[in-house]
Amino acid sequence: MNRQGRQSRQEAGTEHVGAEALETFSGHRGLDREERLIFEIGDLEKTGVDLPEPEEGFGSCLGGLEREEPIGLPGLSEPEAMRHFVRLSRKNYAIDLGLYPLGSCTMKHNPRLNERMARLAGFADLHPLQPEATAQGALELIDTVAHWLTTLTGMPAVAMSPKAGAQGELCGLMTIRAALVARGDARKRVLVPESAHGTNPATAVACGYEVDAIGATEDGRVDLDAFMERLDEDVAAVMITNPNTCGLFERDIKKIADAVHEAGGFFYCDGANYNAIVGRVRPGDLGVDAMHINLHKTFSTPHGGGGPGSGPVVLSEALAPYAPLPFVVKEGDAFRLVEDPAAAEAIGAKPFGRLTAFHGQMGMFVRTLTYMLSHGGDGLRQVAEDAVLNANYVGARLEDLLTKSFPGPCMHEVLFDDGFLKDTGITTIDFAKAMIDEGLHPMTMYFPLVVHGAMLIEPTETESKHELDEMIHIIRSLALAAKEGDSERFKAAPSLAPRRRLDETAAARSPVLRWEPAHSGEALQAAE
Amino acid sequence: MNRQGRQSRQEAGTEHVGAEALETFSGHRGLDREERLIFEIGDLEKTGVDLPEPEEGFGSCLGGLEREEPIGLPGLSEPEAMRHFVRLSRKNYAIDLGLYPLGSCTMKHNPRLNERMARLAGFADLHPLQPEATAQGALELIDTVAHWLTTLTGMPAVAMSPKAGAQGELCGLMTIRAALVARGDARKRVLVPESAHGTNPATAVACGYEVDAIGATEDGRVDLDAFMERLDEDVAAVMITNPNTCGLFERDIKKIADAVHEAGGFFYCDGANYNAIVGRVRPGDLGVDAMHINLHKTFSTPHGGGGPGSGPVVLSEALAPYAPLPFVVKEGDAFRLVEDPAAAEAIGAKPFGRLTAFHGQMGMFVRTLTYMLSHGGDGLRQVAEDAVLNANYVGARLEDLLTKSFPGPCMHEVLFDDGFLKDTGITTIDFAKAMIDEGLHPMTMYFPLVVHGAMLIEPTETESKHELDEMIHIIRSLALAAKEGDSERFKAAPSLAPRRRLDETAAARSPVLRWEPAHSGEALQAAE
Amino acid sequence: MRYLPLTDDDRRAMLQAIGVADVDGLYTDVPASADWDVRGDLPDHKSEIEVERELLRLAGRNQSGGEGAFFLGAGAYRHHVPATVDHLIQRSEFLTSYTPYQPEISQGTLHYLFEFQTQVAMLTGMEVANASLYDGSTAASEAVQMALRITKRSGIVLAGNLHPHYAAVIKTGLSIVDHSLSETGPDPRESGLQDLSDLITDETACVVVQTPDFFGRLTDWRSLAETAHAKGALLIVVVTEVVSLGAVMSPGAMGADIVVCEGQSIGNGLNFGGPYLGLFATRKKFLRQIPGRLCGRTVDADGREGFVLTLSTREQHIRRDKATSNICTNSGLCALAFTIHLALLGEAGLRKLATLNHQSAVKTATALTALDGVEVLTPAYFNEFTIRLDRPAEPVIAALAARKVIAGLPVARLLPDATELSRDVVIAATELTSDTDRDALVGALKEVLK
Amino acid sequence: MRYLPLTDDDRRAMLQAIGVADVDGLYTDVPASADWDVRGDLPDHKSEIEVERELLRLAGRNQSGGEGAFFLGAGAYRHHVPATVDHLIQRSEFLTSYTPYQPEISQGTLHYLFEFQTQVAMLTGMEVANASLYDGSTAASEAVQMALRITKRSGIVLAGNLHPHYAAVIKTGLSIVDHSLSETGPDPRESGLQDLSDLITDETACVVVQTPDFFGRLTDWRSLAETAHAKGALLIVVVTEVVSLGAVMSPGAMGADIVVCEGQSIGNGLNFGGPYLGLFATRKKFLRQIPGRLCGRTVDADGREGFVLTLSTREQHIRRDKATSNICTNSGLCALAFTIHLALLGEAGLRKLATLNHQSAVKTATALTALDGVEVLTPAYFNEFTIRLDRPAEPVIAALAARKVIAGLPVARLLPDATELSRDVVIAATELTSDTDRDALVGALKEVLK
Ligand SMILES: Cc1ncc(COP(=O)(O)O)c(C=O)c1O
Ligand SMILES: Cc1ncc(COP(=O)(O)O)c(C=O)c1O
Repeated sequence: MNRQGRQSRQEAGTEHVGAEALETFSGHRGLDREERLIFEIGDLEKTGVDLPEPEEGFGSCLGGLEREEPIGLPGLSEPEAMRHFVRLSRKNYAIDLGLYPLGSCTMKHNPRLNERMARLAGFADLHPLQPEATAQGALELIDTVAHWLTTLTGMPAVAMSPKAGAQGELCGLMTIRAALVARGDARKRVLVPESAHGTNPATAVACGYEVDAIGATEDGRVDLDAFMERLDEDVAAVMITNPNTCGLFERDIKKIADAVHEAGGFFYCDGANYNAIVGRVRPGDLGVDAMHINLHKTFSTPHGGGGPGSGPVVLSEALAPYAPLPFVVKEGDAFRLVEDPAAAEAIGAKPFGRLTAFHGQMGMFVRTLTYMLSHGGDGLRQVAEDAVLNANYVGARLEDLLTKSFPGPCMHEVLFDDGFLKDTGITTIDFAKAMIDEGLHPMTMYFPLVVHGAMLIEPTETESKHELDEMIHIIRSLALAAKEGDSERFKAAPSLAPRRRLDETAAARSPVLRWEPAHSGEALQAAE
Repeated sequence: MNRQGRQSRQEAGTEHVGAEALETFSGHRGLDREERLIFEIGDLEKTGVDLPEPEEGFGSCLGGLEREEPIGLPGLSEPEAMRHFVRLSRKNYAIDLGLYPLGSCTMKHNPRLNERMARLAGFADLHPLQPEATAQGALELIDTVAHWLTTLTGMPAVAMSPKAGAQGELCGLMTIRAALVARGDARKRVLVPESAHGTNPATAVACGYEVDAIGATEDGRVDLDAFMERLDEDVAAVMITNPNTCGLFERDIKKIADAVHEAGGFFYCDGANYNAIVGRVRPGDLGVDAMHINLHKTFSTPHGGGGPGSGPVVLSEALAPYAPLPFVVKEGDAFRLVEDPAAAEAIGAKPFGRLTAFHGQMGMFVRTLTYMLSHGGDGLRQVAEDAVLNANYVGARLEDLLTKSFPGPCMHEVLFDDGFLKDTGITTIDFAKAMIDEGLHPMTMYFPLVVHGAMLIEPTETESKHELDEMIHIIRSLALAAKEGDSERFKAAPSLAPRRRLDETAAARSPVLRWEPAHSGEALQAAE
Repeated sequence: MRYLPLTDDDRRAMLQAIGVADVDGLYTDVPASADWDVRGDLPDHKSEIEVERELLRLAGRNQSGGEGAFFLGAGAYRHHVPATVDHLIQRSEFLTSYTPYQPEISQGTLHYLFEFQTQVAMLTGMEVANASLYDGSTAASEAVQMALRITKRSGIVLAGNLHPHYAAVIKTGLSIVDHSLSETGPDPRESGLQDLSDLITDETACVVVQTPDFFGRLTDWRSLAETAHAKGALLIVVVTEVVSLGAVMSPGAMGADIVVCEGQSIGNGLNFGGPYLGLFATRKKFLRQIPGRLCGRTVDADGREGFVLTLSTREQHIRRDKATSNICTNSGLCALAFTIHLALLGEAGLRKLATLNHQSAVKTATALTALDGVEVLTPAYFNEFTIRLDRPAEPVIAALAARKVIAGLPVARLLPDATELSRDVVIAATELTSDTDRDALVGALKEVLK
Repeated sequence: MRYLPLTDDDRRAMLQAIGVADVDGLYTDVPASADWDVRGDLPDHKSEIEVERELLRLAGRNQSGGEGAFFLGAGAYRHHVPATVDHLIQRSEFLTSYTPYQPEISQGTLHYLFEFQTQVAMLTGMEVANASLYDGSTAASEAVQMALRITKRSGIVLAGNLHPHYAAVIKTGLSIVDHSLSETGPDPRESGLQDLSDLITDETACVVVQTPDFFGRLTDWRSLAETAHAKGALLIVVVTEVVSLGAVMSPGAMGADIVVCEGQSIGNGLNFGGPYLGLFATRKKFLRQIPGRLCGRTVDADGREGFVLTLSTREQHIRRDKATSNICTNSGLCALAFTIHLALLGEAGLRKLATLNHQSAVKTATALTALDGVEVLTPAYFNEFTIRLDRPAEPVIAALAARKVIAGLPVARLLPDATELSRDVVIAATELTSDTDRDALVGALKEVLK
């Protein structure tokens, strides 16, 4: 398998070579290096970990279940491993390299103090099932984060264990379900706006509900009329994202909440966009019954390459008793974990079950508390306001050239559609890929689904005006270039990244999902 | 000041753009970003450090020496600082990115375990002037490293405080000087081979000696005849690098040592190339009186961007009493620091003085001991042997195409000259710069001075055969291209690095060594 | 505040560009009654020095694993992770990148995910693996849900010796769907093999077992696989200690259809329970039913090889209410740590590590067997086994903890209803367990039991 | 061994390519008598786990700064360094790069060195600065040597209140050259200004003073600068606590010709004395006499701006025996840490930090003044001052250390001959010193002195 990537030439090249068109013998290009798979550079005999020597002639107690055949795992020496992963890393974009304006993702600065704190032995080298007396600091920390979350949201309770936002949604809906079941009310439907994130409908279905999609109004909000029409006694909950995925605050949010409560249902709020209002608006004041908070968004915990996250769910009085196991309670000066149904019942709780082994994403809680204490109860409001200010500034500076989808101020993200690309032959994705050549990560594309060719820009509050101005300059320049017909720039883009556009169709048509040793024939093909 | 670097274009570009020739609006090129100076992005009011608030209305005791005028230091928020330095870092080559075959520099893998250990609070947060009773671990560690160094080199003593190799040289020569002075023997000259590193003659002069340069033989060793001729009663010391800077072991080393001893002088060995023999050959067995060991070379301590280093000097019996202050002694179970002349004299030592405040590069000692324990007394020999094997392998695979300067096996580095580039119009530097385009750091160039257009390749033992083979492929391909007249590739190189060749002459002609605020007129010009 | 780059001048200029007088002008859609400053009793912001002090205080209230002798496992294992691993996962380009949706500038992440998937497939002895789930327990639940989808049946057979948390998570998932559940009871002395076989019917979607099981016991599940397959059911094998796969026959070799593991042991610390790493591997014929992300190989516009996220029509962001799972954020960084650690170990290192673990456990069991009032119950095990004391275990464990010995898991903590197991303790030993630790355990236990 | 990538197969293949039977065939130039395996009593290699344990054992035998109350300075200061700094200097591309001799692929290093030089020049109030020397003490010695070269004179005047280690290092350097040295005596109560002025003659190359001086005292050296300049001598000002430059008049403003500092306080930890960071700044007219590396701005072949090492005709690798110094390896990474920390602080942060330090010291002095048997000697100071006890200081300090209070430097440790100062202690307080620490110091001191 040729993994050298860029074309390489044989030793005796003689043609004239111009600067950037230069083809190299190695396939590398200066600091931009090609890299192979560990399976191609490693060795079954080699190891990069020096372990103590096992004792010779030691009788085993494996019950005859020894693994005899080779596993096939290559080993690398430490220097080789270091290079491999450092080289790979250099092919990634990252917050630390530049603006990462992914709408709905809140890619903010990840403070390194948080990393240092999470690595203190007292947190990192602590077993979840140690006797509680030896983990009081950990339980106190969970309780403290919980207190911050309930105070900030104005909600009486919080379930801390969900592992990410999507599991938080599940947690919320299961709590609702349990509350309904408890009152003998087996409802079947959940109302979800069309603009919702994919996890919302997926979660509702995973929780056994039918999804009823609600359209959006002209101004990007939930269509209140449509909503009222669908709302009935069979609706278990409405799942609304607020601020919504168009970056707008749902003006009718209290009406919706009141209506759903009146109909005997619950209001689940998707809190992925909580960054726009943290410290300023309490979801509890808006009638929310349950809302997950993506700690890896609003509270800045790193989730490089796609995770890990953490998605605690704040709960209203009505739902609090049904929160899942485990949870922390304080008894006098001591903190205790309630881990099983009997112990929960003993204090009047009726947990719907358990979502995960152990007690949630402790590593994220440590980082979150570090972040909370750093901003302080007095400071988080500025986070929200700067996030909103940054988004509106970008909107204001771009709206003459791009098509802003909805008028008026936005929250922490600003939505454009592809109207301004009309007749240029250039699509949202072309535009986005051209941003890559300019040194920027693209915005979220084609989401939400309620506008055509969506471009959702969320700068976050950790961007300076200078960085915003540079992004604005780039986007404006590209928009002008697009309008002036420079379509080659877009169709060919990216041309300056480690790879040009990748063939996703081919990837899905005959999936190759793992390396296979050459002799075992051609790579794995999906069998269907 | 335009610091955007690559030419940027105005918003309304319309020409057709081909892939890599693409000019971007931003000046950035994908992940390769231009970056400005902190003075251009920072702000006097901004800070990226949150400190407690000072008390208001606090009376000062500064004696009226307040600094009133602005200092001019820009501050960056934490996210801005993170980006700035991460972006800068990406413009550097590094061991972790690839082979760094700088002859004489021993750029080997820097283990991260060493970094972790050096950051233990017990070492990193320890003050050099704490009561000895509160720093016994630190003193034990220094003593242990000293024991390793004396054992490995077969020398009775070691001065631990020198801050790098060059200071080690100074330490060695001052010790020699002190020994000579003590016997009333004021000698004036130091013999230094022409192939020596620049620090050798510089140190000899800094130590008040005249340098007498000794030529090299045809086979790259010190010219024994010339040496004998110059050797007389006025020679304080001979400074010889062994293995020498041509990567060769000095065959006559014992003859030289004996002769200089006979003449009443001392043998200073530059131990920068100790990596070739560590664990296998004891310099003490070769008649060495003093030798510095660059811990940042042989013992793998990182010195990114040029430092820090550490250069302990092992000493013979004759020189040991004159070692500088401070040093550690063991008394019963306790370790003690001898810090002043009186204390030293009390135990019979006659230190020539003090080279530095405090006790040397503790941070490097921690890393060094970590490294020593990891390889073990049984394992260091393999370090030397693999280093030598790697260099010889490169030599063997290249000698048909390049001009290897000296026949026979080399030690840890292999020397070529520019003979193979004869009549191509391509120089050593051109060749080196073409390596940059291929993703490699060049070898050491134009050093040692004893061959024309030197190319000194030191792969070190932490390179895999695969990495060596790739370097060999690249160098061979380039050598063939050179011979076939593809000179454009070399003259234009590098074209794929963050910068093309920089104008060093202009830099030296009118030096701009600092940023100046725009209003203060043009940048600082050297006045002469 | 150091994380906020805007200066007051910036804010003013930006508000002007927007055309509002102040930031309140941007919050006009928020009902006035809900728009106020939320401070409650939360403390004001602190300097970095003070924050560090507060976190150090909290950390200091915990007894970390290195502070004494440590013998706790039960689904989370204390292993040595080389310094290189933690250094590398903190590279900015790994730590602060997003899900690799823009493959052109995410090849670093995608490349290691492809390696990760291959490593997981090899380790489990399966054909394909995904790019990670939250942890072992949620992966187990996803596996059961997948089995229900594949078989279109509703019977679930759960081994009683499955980790109680895993069983609870699976049951929580099942509580939503129509299903019929059969379970064996927990028993450190019995594998339950026969009972499980007997429970499999033509209605069984899957049978879920663990290896080594919750009590540390190793069982050959091959005959169970045959029984299941004969009845058209799937065998789901759970592994909570992946290091065991360096010594013990793989679930794939035993005939598993889906293998889920807690991957924490490789590359990841204990972290009081999270973040951890769910591994998920299966047969290629079930590819399109896999939950979570998959990374696949392809080529770019210049024909150069590269990687992309693929088969996303299974996923919520494309398929929404038809997705195979609602998972979005997964355990990316933990997967990276796993990949790096395993690339460092390699086959040779993993096998050696597994041997060390096994020897450490055998030595520990041997030392404990010699004690009065202690009986070792587990006949065959990897690095964990169960002992029975002559009295209720929980107070003993508490007494040992007070002596800085974290001695293992009293079974009663996770199975309070299984009163017959109230004297049992699950004990783990790893490469980090030294003879000194063993002596400390034995010494302290003698004291407490006398 | 994990750092050695060659396998035995590799070694065999390579030996064959070279054409020797074994590696001994490559060592044929080594005299046989010297070519053997050196093991002595050195221990065999250890696993990563064991190495870590051994280093933890050694670290555990030290009482680190955070373990108790801490008041020690005297040339090395315990400050808070933001987590960001240490994270960034560990970036592979910074940590494992060499001296930037290949500027095309070293712009990262060169760019920050240019920033570093500018920061140092601003901070010291001078026109130019170099790219670092080993530490403050060697920088001081280099400054004296430079003054000798520039003035071609041989007289040196040293302030008695210069840090004794610095004085010793300068004298060691002087021991080689013809010179005549005059010194004032150490005195915590006196700046020595008049005496120093009196010592300057027409033969004086330079006068060396410190601010704040070894005893913490602040002195206005402007009149000394005038005297020196009137006599054609240079004024060298040493600063061991660079944080003071955020509050105190700069040496440049006082008329210094060369300023050298220990830069450790910004960005770098205590590290038991090293590695530290020598700052060196001077007037531009002395540019070509500066020791060490200099980074300068230039353009590349495409006209883009960039940086290079420049004026290397001063340096050993070009000029050999004519070089201004023999320095080669310097303190690159420490300079990076300094640059990052100072870029984070900025003017506003540095000034606040300096204020906090000063207030902390004033509070400490105030608390100590109230004690019987303690007299504060220093009238004007930044974050460090000297007290005189009613008895010899060294036993008191030892007794306090046993109570986990590292109380300051007994002057006798560095000036054992100055018996009149044997009751004196130099006490430092920084932003890390809390009221609790002060209470601990006062409480313990009361106990010990009673
Ligand atoms: C609006 C919205 N809801 C839910 C989620 C799911 O959260 P998570 O990825 O943490 O599972 C996301 C995350 O991308 C989101 O943007
Ligand atoms: C042969 C030789 N001698 C001496 C030195 C000087 O050592 P240092 O840079 O540690 O001062 C070097 C380092 O480059 C060297 O290569």
